[in-house]
Amino acid sequence: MAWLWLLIPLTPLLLVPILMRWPKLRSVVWLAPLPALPLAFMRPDTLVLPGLWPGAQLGIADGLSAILLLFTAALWLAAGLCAVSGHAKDPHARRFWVFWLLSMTGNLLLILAQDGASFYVGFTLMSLSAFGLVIHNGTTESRRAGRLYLQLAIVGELLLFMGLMLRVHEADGSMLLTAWQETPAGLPTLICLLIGFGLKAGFWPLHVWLPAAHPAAPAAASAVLSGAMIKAGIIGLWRFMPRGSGEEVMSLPASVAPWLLAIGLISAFYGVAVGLLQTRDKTALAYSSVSQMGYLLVLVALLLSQSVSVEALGLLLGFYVVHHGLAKGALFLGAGMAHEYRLSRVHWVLMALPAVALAGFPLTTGAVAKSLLKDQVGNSAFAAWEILFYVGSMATLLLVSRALWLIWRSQPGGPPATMPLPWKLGWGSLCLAAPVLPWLWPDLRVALLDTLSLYGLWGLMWPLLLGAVVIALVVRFNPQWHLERLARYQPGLVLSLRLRRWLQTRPVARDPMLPERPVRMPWAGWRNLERRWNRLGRDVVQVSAWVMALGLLWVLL
Amino acid sequence: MTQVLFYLILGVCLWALGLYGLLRLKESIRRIISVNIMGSGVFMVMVALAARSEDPDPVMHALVVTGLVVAISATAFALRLSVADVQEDDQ
Amino acid sequence: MTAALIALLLPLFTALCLLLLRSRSGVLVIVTSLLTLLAAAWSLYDVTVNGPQWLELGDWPPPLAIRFQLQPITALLLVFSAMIHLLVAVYAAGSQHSKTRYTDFWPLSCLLQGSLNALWLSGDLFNWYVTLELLGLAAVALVALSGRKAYGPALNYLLLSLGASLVYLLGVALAYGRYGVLDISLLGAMTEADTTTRIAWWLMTLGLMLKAALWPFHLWLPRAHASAPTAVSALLSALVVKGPLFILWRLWSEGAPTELAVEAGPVLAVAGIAALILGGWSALRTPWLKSLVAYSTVAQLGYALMALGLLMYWQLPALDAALWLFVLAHGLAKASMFLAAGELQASLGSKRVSALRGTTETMPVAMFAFAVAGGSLIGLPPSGGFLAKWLLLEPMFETVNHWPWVVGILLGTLISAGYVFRVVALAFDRADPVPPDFSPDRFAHWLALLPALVVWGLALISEPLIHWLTGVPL
Amino acid sequence: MIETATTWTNWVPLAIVLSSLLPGLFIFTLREDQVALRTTLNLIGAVLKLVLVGVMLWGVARGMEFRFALPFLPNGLLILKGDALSLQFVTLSAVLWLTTTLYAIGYLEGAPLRSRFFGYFSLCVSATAGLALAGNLVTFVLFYELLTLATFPLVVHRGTVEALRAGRIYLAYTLGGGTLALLGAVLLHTQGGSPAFVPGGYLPAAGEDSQLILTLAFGLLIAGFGVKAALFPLHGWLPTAMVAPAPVSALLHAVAVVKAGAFGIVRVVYDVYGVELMTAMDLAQPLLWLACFTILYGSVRALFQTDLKKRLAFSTVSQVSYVTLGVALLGPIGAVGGLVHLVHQGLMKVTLFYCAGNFAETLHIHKIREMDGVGKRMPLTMAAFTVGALGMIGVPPVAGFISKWYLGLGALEVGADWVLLVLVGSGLLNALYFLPILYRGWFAPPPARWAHDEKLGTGQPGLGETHWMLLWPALITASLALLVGILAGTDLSPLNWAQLTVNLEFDL
Amino acid sequence: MSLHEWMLDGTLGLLVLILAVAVLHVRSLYISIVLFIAFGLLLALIWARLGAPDLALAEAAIGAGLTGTLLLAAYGRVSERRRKAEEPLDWHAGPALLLSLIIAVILMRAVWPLPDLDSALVPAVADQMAQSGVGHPVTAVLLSFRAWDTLLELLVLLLAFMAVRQLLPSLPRQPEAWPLLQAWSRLLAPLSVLIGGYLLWRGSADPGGAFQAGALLAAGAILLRLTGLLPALGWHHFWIRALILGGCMVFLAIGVAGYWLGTGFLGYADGWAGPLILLIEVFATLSIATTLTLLVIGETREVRE
Repeated sequence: MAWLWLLIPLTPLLLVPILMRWPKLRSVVWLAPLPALPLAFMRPDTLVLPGLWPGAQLGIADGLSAILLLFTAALWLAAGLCAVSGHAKDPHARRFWVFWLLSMTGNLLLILAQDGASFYVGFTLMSLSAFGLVIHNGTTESRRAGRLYLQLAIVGELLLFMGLMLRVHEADGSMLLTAWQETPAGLPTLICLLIGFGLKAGFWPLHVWLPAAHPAAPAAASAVLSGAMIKAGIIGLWRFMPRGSGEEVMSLPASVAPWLLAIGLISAFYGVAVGLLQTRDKTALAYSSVSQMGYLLVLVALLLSQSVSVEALGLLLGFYVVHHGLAKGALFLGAGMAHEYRLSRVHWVLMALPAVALAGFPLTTGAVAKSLLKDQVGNSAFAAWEILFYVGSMATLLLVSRALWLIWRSQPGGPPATMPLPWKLGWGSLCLAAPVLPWLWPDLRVALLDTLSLYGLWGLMWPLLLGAVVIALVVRFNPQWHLERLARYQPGLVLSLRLRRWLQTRPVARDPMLPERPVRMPWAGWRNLERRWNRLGRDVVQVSAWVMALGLLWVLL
Repeated sequence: MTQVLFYLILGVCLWALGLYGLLRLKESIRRIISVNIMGSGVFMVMVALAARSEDPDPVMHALVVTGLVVAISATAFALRLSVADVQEDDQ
Repeated sequence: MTAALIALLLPLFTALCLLLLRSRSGVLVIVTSLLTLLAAAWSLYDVTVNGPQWLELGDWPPPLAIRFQLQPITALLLVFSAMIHLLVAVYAAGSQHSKTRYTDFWPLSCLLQGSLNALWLSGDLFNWYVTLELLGLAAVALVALSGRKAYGPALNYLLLSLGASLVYLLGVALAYGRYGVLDISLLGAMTEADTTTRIAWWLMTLGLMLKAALWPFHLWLPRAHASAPTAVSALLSALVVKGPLFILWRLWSEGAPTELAVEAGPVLAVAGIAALILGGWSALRTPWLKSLVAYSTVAQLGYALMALGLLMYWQLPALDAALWLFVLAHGLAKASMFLAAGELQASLGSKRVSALRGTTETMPVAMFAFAVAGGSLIGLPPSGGFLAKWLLLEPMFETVNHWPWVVGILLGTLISAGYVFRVVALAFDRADPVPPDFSPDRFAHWLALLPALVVWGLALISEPLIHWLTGVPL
Repeated sequence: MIETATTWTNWVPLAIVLSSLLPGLFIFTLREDQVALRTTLNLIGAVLKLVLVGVMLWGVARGMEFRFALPFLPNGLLILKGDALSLQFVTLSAVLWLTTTLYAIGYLEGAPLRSRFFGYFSLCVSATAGLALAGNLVTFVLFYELLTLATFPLVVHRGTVEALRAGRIYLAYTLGGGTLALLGAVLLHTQGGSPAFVPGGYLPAAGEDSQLILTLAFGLLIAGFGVKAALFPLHGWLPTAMVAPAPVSALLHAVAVVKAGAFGIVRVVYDVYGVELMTAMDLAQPLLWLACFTILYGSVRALFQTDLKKRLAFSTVSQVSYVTLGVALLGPIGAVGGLVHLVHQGLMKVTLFYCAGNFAETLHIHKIREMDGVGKRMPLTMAAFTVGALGMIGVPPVAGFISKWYLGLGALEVGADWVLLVLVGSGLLNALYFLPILYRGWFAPPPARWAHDEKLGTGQPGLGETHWMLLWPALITASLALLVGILAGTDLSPLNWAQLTVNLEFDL
Repeated sequence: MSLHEWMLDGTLGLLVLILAVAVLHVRSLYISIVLFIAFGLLLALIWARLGAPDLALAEAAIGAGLTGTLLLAAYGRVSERRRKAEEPLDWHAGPALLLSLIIAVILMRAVWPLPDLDSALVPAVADQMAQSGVGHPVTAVLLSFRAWDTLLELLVLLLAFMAVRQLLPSLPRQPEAWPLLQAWSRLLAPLSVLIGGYLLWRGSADPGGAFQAGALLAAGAILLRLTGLLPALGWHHFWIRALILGGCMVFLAIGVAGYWLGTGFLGYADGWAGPLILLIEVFATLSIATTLTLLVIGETREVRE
């Protein structure tokens, strides 16, 4: 039964040629991730494929992978539903769906991968085909964002490749991730993996492409980009990093952990700070993703510090990824919808749910994730930093409310229009997931009940209240700080443009039309010399006689 | 300084003179003459060698006779060739 | 030995009969050269079976009489010259463009072959002088066949050949004066290195170098071979030039004392390298097709001179095989190249190399023959030239300090590749293919291709041939 | 003399060489208008060779001995032997010859001088097959020179001034190289004759006097083969030879000539010197540095080319040095990487050249800036080009990734970590010069109307976008490159075969 | 050596040298040819002085006589313009002189030790003279010991003639029949035939022989032809061809017969040596005479078929 796993990556892959042949099938394409759902529950044993690249193994080994598979499939399904209606009349729809399906294959494959090579194949397929989604609109802004994305993606790929090589070498040839998790890693490996996956995850120093790419992509694409794809970076870090098996603490990763924690926190706060300055709703949401990825990086830092039990941390990672993915997906879809239709009041309530969940409102997935995160940090080596997480959730609340405001502002005028059914279904399910999911998911429900304790509730509420007070002040006084100009400066784009210009203008190949510069005949001089030499040898007899005489002289002396 | 040595030296001088002629002469008939002088130089050396024993060495004499005939035939051919080469095409 | 004698006398006898009957038909000559080839082949078989043989003419005791020596290499050379002569005779009879139709080409070429065979067989210094004269005169007469434009070069060739013979004769006189014996093998036993011997040997060497157009004395060859008719220039380049080389080899390997040989070796080897490079350079630069092929002869003789020089310098008999394999391969390749060049020149009506543009389309077979022959001259595997070069290279690698000779050969190969591919590359140019004046002569083209294929076919019998050459005691 | 026990296996290697030589020679005599006969001859030759190679593959797997020997030089036989290493190369050349013949027939439809072209084409392939099956150094050098002769007329086929100039440059380089290789072979021949190639290398341990000679011979051989393997100082001829028609540059620069040089280096390092002697005399280090420098140099030069085929040529210069790199690492995994890249690079590069040829032939596209929106007009060709380009960059799952993977591991295994940087750097450079092409092809807006549209096929995008004989070879080789990458683990894949060869070499 | 011998040799040597230098350096071509003829005669004297009577005869007849005639004939055909050639020798006199002097000195050094050596061949000839079948040693060497050289030499002569025949026929200007010349030729012709026959006959015992006799006969024939008393000797006449080729044919035939009979190639059966040599000598003389005549007086226009 193990070959069933092949169904997951193959269905979208096989749909691509089918779609090319019969474009009318576009309406059914959103069902591509469906086989992933039942298989996540059935969990047949892992499939070993010796035929593929050496050491290829597909399958779900642990709970976390199951959660991730379920969540990704669900998100792709919902976003696919919205994309079907969004791109019904799009002239380049076929090209969109081809890249959509390819990146979906990549995403699902990397989750299933149990060995480094398959993971890398899935990862590359996803990141390269995502480029197609980013520049789908064809505007100059999306082309520039796409170019920056691609350049950084390629650099990420290659660094990841180097990291993989080093990792395989350290694990002396075995390709299985489980084996990698036991063997310690050298500093270069860590650096390569961190930067390689970081460029995909998009936390603070490596986030440059994210605020440019997500707004440029179509709504459904940016939902999936923000929701599922950037998580791949974190998943990668989680599976590749060595984790101490409890008794002996690996020196090197432990020393790196504090640095990671610092970067995570900086990324969290930087994301919020710059996000608040944005004037476009999607960019603000993108920065919110940057800050959330900061928190996920904190998780990875905890993993490396080996001061916390791995299972608990795994569960927390699962919750957090699901929570952020669904919420951010819903917000992006909502923003996309807001640009087309005027939302009715019910829609705004639905829109508020994921926003609130993000901020960590009680009784939502956000609450669970935030509180669990604070507990883990509490009883890990970095207990001192716990206070910052509270401030963090307050900041997130500010950013989310600004984003909501921006979305509201960007709505077109006129009466609230009715939304097409698939859009309503997909978006609605995502929004409702925030409050409903804990009740459907047993582990989540247990965690939620823990947060309901008095101390837990207070822990959640005081940052939100503080945040609400700040929002009230801002609405009241409406200060005009004119900091928009600061936001527009995007270092990444400038650099990428300069590289492109250097590349294309450098080779000023000599245009054949240009007149060849008159080459002075260098060998004219030689030609005369040669003519004189030939004239010398014209009288054969005399010259030979001379040569004979000279020969006699030289030889006989 | 016996008679044989004297003629040997004379033969060598004639040979060298013939070579000198080849170095300097431009006109073909004169070159043929200088080649003949060179030939006679060599023949003098051979005849002088033949005269070393009291009754002269017949082999050397036979060789010189052969040499002479070869010389005359080559000269005849060379002269006719040089004449044909420079002859205006009056035919 | 009788077979060798037949091979010697048959061409002479045919020449006399042709003159007596005043007949100009080529068939008789082709038949007799076929018979000569068979006789030579039989003598080759005879000598390989029961070893070298000697024949005193007139049964007089050794020091007095002229002695004919039949060594395996001599037999091989007999076969080689018979083969080339047969090929050229068939070409002269068959080809439309051959300018030798209304002349005494037939008796003259038979005399040439007869004198060459006399040269291979004899071992007497003065007899060599007479055969050289005979060879020289026949060659000049043949060159003069192609009318007025050839008289100038022919005269120069004749004068120089006479001068060289006299220099050689002086050397012989001195040698005879010093040792009193004319036979080379007897001389070999008696010579010791004193001034007279040294001067005598060098006089003979310089004379022979001029007659064999070896590097410093090569100036007469390009003009003579370029102006001669095609069949004649093929004969001259392949055979006549090799006669004096054979005498040079016998002189130094048999006659000269070892100290003299060792002292003279490097001089000849350096002259060889200079021939390779400067001859090749002139071949690269000359605008005329036939003089290109002639200069290539001068260059390729550089290999032989080098082999001879090193043979003397290192006293290494193994190099004989390289020398004679080279002579064989060069002879065949040069005959084919000259015939092809002659045909190309006659069909295109112009003497220049630049007229060959696009000949791979107009005359593919002739161009192919030229290229294949060129391949063997360069020494591309598996041609005969390659085998010779391989045998030449092998002893050079005994110790590392022989590297200058290796560099010489490397330069030689590159330059020869240069001037061969200069023509071949031009042939592929399709800018404006020059249509030949009249339909090219198919038979002559295929005939030109034959020796080139034979020289490349040497590879098939290469191992027995090399064993036979190296294994053979001189 | 020829070995007495002449079973059928002795004649198979010769049959492989003759299977393309005889049709070739016969094609020379055909007139221009005998198209059907010429095409059938070509295809029969190609298929026959493929069948024979298949038989040999099957035989070698069963452990049978394929050896044909002919006496040539004193203790230097002409040997044609089918061992694991040679089979890899001969299979590659057989497969790609079939596709390239198909391609050439389509490409040269109606062109003049086709008999001459296909004649020399078959000679060139038989020389490559001979070179692949060569059993000792003498035979190898012999076929190495014949390859030069056979390929020269192909390079100058068009007969224009540039073609001749390129031909002359090509000759200057390759003949020089051939002579150097010959000198090296003679030098080794004097050391102990030219016995057959032996996996561990047949040279005796280096005494102190023969140390210098062996190093000198190694230098000569590597310089000789380096010319065709386009190592740095000797690569000049490759870009200029791009003026040749597309099938020629496809076959030459992807399969026959370039691989001959790389294969030569592999033979010299493994089967002549052997790994122990190489490490003992520390010969591999300079070769490693040269290969790495060539990889980077080739990619940088490719960056600045505006002509499509020139860029591909420089990319070939850098890609072939991967093989040399793999071999110079002297580690088993590096060796596997090098050998498998020999096949992978062939498949990918041939695809790229086919596509470049299609663009040139159908839309007269020669410059990269003319490629805007080609994906719209010729999607399948562009797809094949993309597969090839991604493979070159090393993006999984195309074949290039597998070889880069093993090269990386091999470098680490031997402790040459800086080589990993070179691999990554070259991957980056490849991306820098291939991705703009892909970007222009797929995403740039196409011109309103194509300046020259030959409408070879039906003229409509899809299967009819160009002549079927031009399209199908490109698709076949692209899918092969993909399959070889994806199904690398199966036992028929070149990777497995390379592993088998390396096990023999390092007797693991 | 006694004083008077020194006087004779010294003068002869000096004279020869001066003549040779004069031949090369004199301006006009005609004078240089005449001086060259004188040089030839002096040489004949020197050969006689060195005890080589055969050579003296041959030198006089062939060296001086025929070569002189050939040179004058060539001079006759050379156009006016070329006769008064400007400076015959070109500029680089100095280095050429120096070079040839040095070479002469080197060769003298080589020749220096030779006089007191002797040759192994002289005694060999002496004890073989008995079987040679001829009295005079030079003729014995020429026709029996080294017969192969002589045969080749005849071939050289024949070849030269054939080569000359190939060139464009040069039209001799018809000499006006000068009566005194006619009288002289009528007187001299029989004389030359007589002396030639005598030389031929004596050749076997004393100095003389085929070549000298042939040269004399040729001289006589040329004289008769020039004065118009002999008809044009065209190559198309069979007897002319037979005469010219006879020498070589007979020699070759006898050689082959010798080999066939078992006495070795060009070896004569012991009893038959004398007459056979005489037979060869007769044919050789006739062939040499005709060849030399035709070489000198050239051919009338011969129809090229």
